[in-house]
Amino acid sequence: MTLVTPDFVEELQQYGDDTVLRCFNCGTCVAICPLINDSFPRRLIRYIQIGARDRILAGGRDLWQCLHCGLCSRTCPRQADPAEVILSLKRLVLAAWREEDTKNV
Amino acid sequence: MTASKHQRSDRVGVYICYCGGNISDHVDVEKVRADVEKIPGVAVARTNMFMCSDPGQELIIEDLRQGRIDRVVVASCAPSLHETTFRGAITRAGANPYIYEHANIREHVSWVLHGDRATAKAEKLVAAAVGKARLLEPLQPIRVEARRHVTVIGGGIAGLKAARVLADRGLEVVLIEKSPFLGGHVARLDRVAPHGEKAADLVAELARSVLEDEAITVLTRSQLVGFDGYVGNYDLRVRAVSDGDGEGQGTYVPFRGVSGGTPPELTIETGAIIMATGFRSYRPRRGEYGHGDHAEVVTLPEFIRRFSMAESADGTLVLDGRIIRSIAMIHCVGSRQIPGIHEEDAEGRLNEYCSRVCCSAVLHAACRIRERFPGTRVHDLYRDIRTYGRDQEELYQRASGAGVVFYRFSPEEPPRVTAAQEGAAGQDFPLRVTVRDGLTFGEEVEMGVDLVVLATGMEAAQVGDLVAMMKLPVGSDRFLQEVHPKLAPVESSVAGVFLAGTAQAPMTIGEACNGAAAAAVKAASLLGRGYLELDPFVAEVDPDLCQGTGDCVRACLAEGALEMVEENGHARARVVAARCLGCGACVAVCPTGAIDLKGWSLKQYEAMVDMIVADLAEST
Amino acid sequence: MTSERTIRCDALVVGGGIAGLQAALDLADQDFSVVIVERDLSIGGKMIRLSKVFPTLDCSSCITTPKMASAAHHDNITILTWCELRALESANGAVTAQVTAMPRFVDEEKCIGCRKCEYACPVLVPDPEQGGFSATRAIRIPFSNAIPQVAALDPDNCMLCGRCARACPTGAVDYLQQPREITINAGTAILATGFEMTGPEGKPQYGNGTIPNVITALQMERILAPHGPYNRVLRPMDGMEPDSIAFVQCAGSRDLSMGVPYCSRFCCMYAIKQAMLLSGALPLADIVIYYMDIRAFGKGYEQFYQTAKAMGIQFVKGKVARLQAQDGGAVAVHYEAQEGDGVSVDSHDLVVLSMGVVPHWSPAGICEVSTADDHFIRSVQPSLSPVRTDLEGVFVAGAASGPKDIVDSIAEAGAAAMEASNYLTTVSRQQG
Amino acid sequence: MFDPKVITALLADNVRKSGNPFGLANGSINTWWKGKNLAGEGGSLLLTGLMYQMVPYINAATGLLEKYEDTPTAERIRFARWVPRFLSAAVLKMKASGEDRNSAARILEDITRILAASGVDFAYRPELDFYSGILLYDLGDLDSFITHARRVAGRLQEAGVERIITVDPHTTWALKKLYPRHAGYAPEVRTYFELADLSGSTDREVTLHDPCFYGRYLEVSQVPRTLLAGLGVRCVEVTGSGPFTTCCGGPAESVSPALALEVGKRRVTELEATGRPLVTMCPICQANLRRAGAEVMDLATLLAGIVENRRTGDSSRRTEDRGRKSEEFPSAAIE
Amino acid sequence: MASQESEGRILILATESCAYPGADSVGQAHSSYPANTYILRVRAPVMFPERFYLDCFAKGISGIIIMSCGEECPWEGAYKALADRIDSVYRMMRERDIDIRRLRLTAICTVCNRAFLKEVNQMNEIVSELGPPGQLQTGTVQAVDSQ
Repeated sequence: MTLVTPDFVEELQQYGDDTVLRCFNCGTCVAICPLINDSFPRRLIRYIQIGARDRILAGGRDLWQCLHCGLCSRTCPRQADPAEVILSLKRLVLAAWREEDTKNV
Repeated sequence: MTASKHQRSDRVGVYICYCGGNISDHVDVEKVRADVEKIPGVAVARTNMFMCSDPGQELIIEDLRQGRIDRVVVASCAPSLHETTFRGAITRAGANPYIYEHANIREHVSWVLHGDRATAKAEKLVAAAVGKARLLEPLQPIRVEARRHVTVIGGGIAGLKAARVLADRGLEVVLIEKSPFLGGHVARLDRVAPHGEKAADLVAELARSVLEDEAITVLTRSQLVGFDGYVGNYDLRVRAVSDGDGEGQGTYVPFRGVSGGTPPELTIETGAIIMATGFRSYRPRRGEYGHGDHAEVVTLPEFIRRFSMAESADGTLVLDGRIIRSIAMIHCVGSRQIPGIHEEDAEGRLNEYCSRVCCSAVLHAACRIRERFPGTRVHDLYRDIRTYGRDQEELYQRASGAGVVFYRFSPEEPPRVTAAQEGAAGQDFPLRVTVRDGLTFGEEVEMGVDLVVLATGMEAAQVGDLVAMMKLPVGSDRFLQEVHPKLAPVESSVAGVFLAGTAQAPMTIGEACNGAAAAAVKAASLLGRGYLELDPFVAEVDPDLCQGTGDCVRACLAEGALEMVEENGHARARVVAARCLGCGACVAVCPTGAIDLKGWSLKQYEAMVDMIVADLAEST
Repeated sequence: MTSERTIRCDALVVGGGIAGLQAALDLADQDFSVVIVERDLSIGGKMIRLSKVFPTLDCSSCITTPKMASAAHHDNITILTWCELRALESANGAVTAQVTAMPRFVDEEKCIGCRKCEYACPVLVPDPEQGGFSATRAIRIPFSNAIPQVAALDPDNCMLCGRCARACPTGAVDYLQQPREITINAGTAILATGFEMTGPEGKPQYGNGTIPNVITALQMERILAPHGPYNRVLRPMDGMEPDSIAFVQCAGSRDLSMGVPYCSRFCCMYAIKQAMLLSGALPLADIVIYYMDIRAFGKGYEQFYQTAKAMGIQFVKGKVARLQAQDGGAVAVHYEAQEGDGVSVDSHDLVVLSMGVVPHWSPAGICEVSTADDHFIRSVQPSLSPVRTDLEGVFVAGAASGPKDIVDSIAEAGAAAMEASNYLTTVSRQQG
Repeated sequence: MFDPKVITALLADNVRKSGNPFGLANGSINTWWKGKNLAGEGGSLLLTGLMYQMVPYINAATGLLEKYEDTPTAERIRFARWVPRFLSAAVLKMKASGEDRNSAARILEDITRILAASGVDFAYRPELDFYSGILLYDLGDLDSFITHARRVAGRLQEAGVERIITVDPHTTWALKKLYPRHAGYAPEVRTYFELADLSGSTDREVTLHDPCFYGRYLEVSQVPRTLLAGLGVRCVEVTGSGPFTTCCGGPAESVSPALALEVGKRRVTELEATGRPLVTMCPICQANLRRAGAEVMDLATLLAGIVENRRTGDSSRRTEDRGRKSEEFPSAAIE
Repeated sequence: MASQESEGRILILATESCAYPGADSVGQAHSSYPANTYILRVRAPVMFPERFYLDCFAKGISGIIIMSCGEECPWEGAYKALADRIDSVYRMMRERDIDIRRLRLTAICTVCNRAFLKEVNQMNEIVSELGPPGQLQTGTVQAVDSQ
C-alpha cells in the first residue's frame, strides 16, 4: 500500500520540472522510448504524481539510462515533457547523493 | 366514399420512356407500347425519348386536358427520381395527382436484363401498373385543424427554452411546472462547466423573459392530470399541487430558482405538448462509498451548494467551519452500473448508462477548488474521463495542470472509503480512501482526506403518472424514448408530443437547450399553419362490410387511430385519420375486407398480381 | 458561358450534410424558402458514406436517403451542389451570399443520370468514394445514392477523348462549361459546414500513411459498407482476410503533439461499432481497441460498449505510440500495456486509425463569423443557445461548431432552424 | 551499466580540471587547425566545442568500458563505488586512434572550406574554442554545468564574441538554449550549414540521420535537406527523421556502452533499409553508428566533396593527411 | 444465370423505404438477376392477410419474397406482426401442401445489393426445383376484367 503524498511535485519544481502533472498516463513515452524496455518515463512520472519519493531514490541510478533524446517529449500528447522530468529527477537524485556523501563525511 | 369505388377506369394513359437508349437499348419500347395498348382499360399508350422532359410531360398534360385519359401510368426510371415530376405534371393539368402509378422499367428491367426477357418483363410491370391504376382514386390530403398553441411540461432550463423560442415564433404557450420555482436543476448549480458561466444568471434571465412574455402562461405548483384528444387538438387538465412555499413572482431564490405564480385549476386546449420533465439526481445507497455512514461523504450537488459559501484559511478551503486539506472526488456514482457487479435498487434496476455530464462537472469543481484554494489537495478517482465536448478536454488538461491527481479504478474493484485508523502514518485525516490504481501499475494506493465528493449521475424523473396517462414509451434506461434517434430524435411515438432535454437522456445545459429548440421547431412546423396536412394514405372502412369484430382496432399500431363506434345500433370501426400512420396492419386482419388503405389498397395489389399472372390463366 | 443568377430565399443553409439537411427541412416545413449550398457533388455529407450507425446499427444509407430525398423533393428547398461559397455578409436583417457554381462539365439540366458516359469512359481512377480501394471513371455519378443523380467530369483525369460526349443520349457533356456566379439574397443563414478527418500524413509515429494495411476509420467504413469496394472485409494490400484487427484511438485527437488537443468525440463509438461489424463479418478474428478513455457518453452508448466487450472485443488501455510495418503486411503496434506487461509490441493484420476531426471549412476571408482556438465556429452562448454565432442572423449547426455525432448534430440542426426561424420572424415583424 | 554517480563525479571533475570530460589538455586534443592559416579576427567566431576532436577519446574510453561492462566483474561492481581508473587521461591518450583523430580533423577542415566557399566571414581562435559542458547537463549535474558554462561564457564575453558558428548539435543546443538561461550569455549562434550558400551539382541519393538535437530540439533538419537539394542530392527518408528522428544511442556511451550499441544497431537497421549512403552531422552520432556497423559520412564531407567536385564516401581517401605530425599549441584551458 | 432461369414467377414485395430503393441500387450497379421477378412497392408488408399469399400461389405465382426493412421498420411493432403473420401463412401452406420455401421473409436495406441478389437467386433455384405451385385456380384469375 502506498500512501499518496502529493507534495513531492513541489519539491521537484526546484530541480526544474513544472510539467509533470500534465501527464495523463497514456503511456506514449513508455512505448516510444528507444532504449528502455520498461514503463520507464511514465513510471517515474506516476511516482512523482503520487509522491513515491523513496522509490525514485531507490531506483535512482536507472535514470541515467535515459539518453535525453527527447522523443518522448516530442510525442507527448499533453506536453508533459518527460525528458525534462527525467533530467530534473537526475538533478534531484544527484543532490540527494551529494547530501548523503556530505553526511557520511 | 366515392361513387366510383368499385369501378375501374377505362381511360388509363400509359407513357413509356426510351430514356435515351437506357431503356430502349434493352427493351423494345414500341413493342411494349403496342402490347400495352391492347390491355383492357388502356385508352392511350405513347412513347417518348425522355418522358421527364417538358415535351414528355406535355403528352400527359395534353391527354388529360383533352379528357382522353383519367389515370396515368409512366414507365421509366426509379420512382424515387421522377414520381414527383409526373405527379406535378398531372397537377398542372388540373387533375388530382394521386391518379398516378409508376412502372420502374429502367432500374428493375433494362439495367439488369437484356433482349426479349427484358421486353417481356417490362410489359408485365406496365400491365401491373395499369391494373393498379384502374383502381386508383383521386385523394385529398387530410386536413386537420390545429391549435397554434403548445403546452410545455417542466419549468427547467429545457422547458424555459422551449417556451421562449415558441413564443418568439408567434405561438401561444402554457408552461406547467410542479414546483414553485422555475429553473430546475440548473438553478441548483453555481457555475456551469466547462466555461464557468453563473448558473443563476442563465436561469434568471431566461425565466424572467418567460414570465414577462404575454404569449406564455406560466403555471407553477401545477400538475397535468388529464390528457385527451389527438395531434393538433389536445385537451389537458391541470391541477394545483400544494407543494412548498413560493416567493413573489419573478424573485430569484438562490439554489431554488425563479418564483412563479399560483395556478388556478384549469383546462387547456393545445396543439402539441413538449415534455421537458427533466431528471432526478441519483441518491447514493447508504454505505455506498461511505455515504450515510460518514458525514464527510457528500454528493456533488451538495458539495457545489456548500462550496458556493466556501471560506479560505491561508489558501486552504474551509467548508462549514472545517478546514478541508484534501478531497477525494469519485466518478460514476450511480452511473455505468454493471449487472453482477453493482447492487440493484429497490426495484431491481441498474443505471447502466453514462450520465454524460458528471466528468466535466467534477473536473470543473476540481479546477475551482485548486485554483481558489491551492492549499487543498484534490484526488480524482475515475473509470474513464469523458470530457467529450467542446472545451471539455481542455478542462481536463486544466485540472491536471492545477495539480489534481488522478486515479483510475475498475468497476470490479471500486475505491473504498473508510474511517482513518488510529495512529496510522499520515492518518490525521478523518477518512481514508483506498483504491487499486490502474495508473500506478495496479497497485493499491491510499490517501487521507477530509471530504469525499460523489459524482452522482442522472436518473429519469419520476413521471410515471404522465407516462401512463399519455401512453409514452420509456427506454430500458427509464428515460422517455424517442421514435428513432436519427429519423425522429425529439418525437415521441404519440403524434404531437415531443421530448426536450434531460427527460430524454442525460445532457449538458447546451445540449438540453438544443433539444428543447429542436422539439420546439417540430411543434412550430406542425402547428404553424393552424392546420395539419397529412398524407391521404390512411385506412378507410366500408361500413357496409364492417361486422364490428374489432380485430382491426387490436391490430392497429398507432394509439387511437382506430376506434369502435355505434352506428345504427351496430358496432363499426372508425378511422381517426389524423392518427392513422397508413401502415395497413388493420387491412390484413379484417375478416370481411371492409378496411383498406387508401392509395395502396389490397385490391390494387391483387389486381397487380392478376396482371402478372394473366397469361398463365390464358394458357390454362 | 458565365451567367449571373440571383436567388431570393428566406434561409440559406451552407452545407448539405445531415445537419444542413435537417435544418433545411425544419425551416422548409414552416413554409420558409430555403437554399442549400453544398460544396460536394452530392448532398448527404459524411453520413451517406458510412456503413452502419451506432448505437442502433441502422444502415446509414437507409437513414440518410429519406432525408436527402425529402429535401430534394421539398417544394420550399432549392439545392445547389458543387458550389463554393465565396462571400457571406449579414447586414440590416438580410444575408447576402456569393456562390460559384463549379463546372461539372455536364449540363445538370440535361443529364438523366443514366451513366452511359461512365461506361464509355476509358480512364480508370481510384474511387475516392470507396476509400481509393476500387476504381471509377474520369466521368461519373459520384456514388450510387448521390443526389442529384448527375454526372460530373473530373478534369484532372479526363483525357478529352470524347467518348462520353458521344455516349450521352442527351448531349449533356460540355467540355467548355465555365464556373457561374450566383447571388443569394436571404434573410438568415445556417452554417452546417461539417467536419473533415485528418489523414495519417504528417504523423510519423503512424507511418505518415506509408505503412500498408494501416487505414483510416473512413476507409474502414467503406470496407464495411454493404456496397463497399470489396464486397467483403479484406485488407487493402494483398486482399487477405485479416485475422487480427486493431483500432488505434486518439490517433489524431487529444494530442498536443499533433495539434488537436480536443477530443474528437465520436471516434470511440464508431470504433466500437466497426469492431462489432467486423466481428460479425469475421467471427474468428481478434479485434483490439487501444484507447485512453472510452467515451461512450450518449443515449445507449455505454450499453453498446458493454455489449462489444461481451462479444469478445478486446479493449486495451494505452495510447499507441508507434506503428511499424512488418514482413508479410502485418503491422506492429507499440504501446504500454498498463494493465498487463508494460511495454508491448503486438502484431496485427490490419490497423484502423481513429484520426482527428477538424473543421471542413474556414470562414476566413468569406464570412465575418469568428472561430475559436480549435478553429471551429465559435458559439457565443454555448449554454443557452449553442447555435448562435457572433454574426447576427447567422447560425451554426452540427460539426461546424465542434465534433458532434449524428444524433447531436440533428438535434442542433433543429435548434438552429428554430433560432433562424425566430430571427426571420423578428426581422419581418420589425420591418413589417 | 556503470554507476552514474561515479561517472558523473569523474566527468565533472575532469571538466573542472581540464575543461573537457577527459581530463586532457584542450591543446593536446584540439590540433586540427594547425597549418590552415585560418583568420583569427573578424566576422563570426567558429567554435567547434571540441566535440569532433573528442571522438577519438570517446571511442577509446567506450572501448575500454565495453570490455568491462559485460564481465562478471561488472556484475559485481554494478553501481558500486568503483572508479574506473583506466579512464585516466594518459591511458586515453594512448588508446585514441590516429585515424580517428585525422578523420575528425578532416571534417573540421571541410567545414572551413564550406564556410569559405559560401563567402562567410569567420574567424577561428583555438584559445577560445571551449567544450560547452553539455554532457554535464545531460547527466543532471546542473551545478557543474553552470560553473563551467559561466567560465566559458565569461571568456567569450571578455573576448567580445557576439556571433558564433557551431559545427555540432550538442554545442549548438548548449550555446543557443542553455547558455542564455544558465550563464546569462546569449550570442547569435548559427550552425555552419545554416550559413552555407553553395553551388555545385551532382546527382545522387543519400539518407540523412538527423541528430536528436538538430532534428527535435532545434528543428533545423530541413536546412541540410534544402541545401543538398540545391546541389542535386536527394534525401531518401526513413520514418524516424526530422523532429521524430530516432536516437543513435551515442549519449549512453559513458554509462552503458552495451546499451549504446544496442540502440545504435537498431537505428542502423532502420537507416540501412533505404539502401542509400548514410550521412549525418554530429560526431557522436557518427561514432556510435559506425560502432554499430554502419558506414556513415559526415555532412561536411559530402558538401565539401560536391563543391570541390571530388569523390566522397571513401573512408580511405586523402591518405596524404595520415600521420601528419600534430603540433602542440598553447593551452586553451580556462583560467 | 439465364440458362438456369425458372419459368416460375417470383413476386417480390419490397418496402418503399428500404428494399425497393435497394432493388434500384442493384439496377444502378447493373447486376443482372433472373427476369421472372416482379417487384411491387409496398408501404408495409404487414397489410397483406394470409389469404393474399395463398391466393398468389393459387393464381400461379411460384415464389414470394417479402423484402422488409427488418428492425429498421418505420412502424413500431409492424415487423413483429408481420413475422407472426408469416408464421401463420407457413402453417396454412403446410396444410395445403405448398412447400414453405416458396415464401420467404427477409430484410433488405437501401444498399444491400449482395443480399438482394442472394435472395433472388436462391428463390429462383427453389422455384426451378419445385416447378409451378399446384393446380391453378382459374376462377380467381377470371376476376380480372376482360371485356
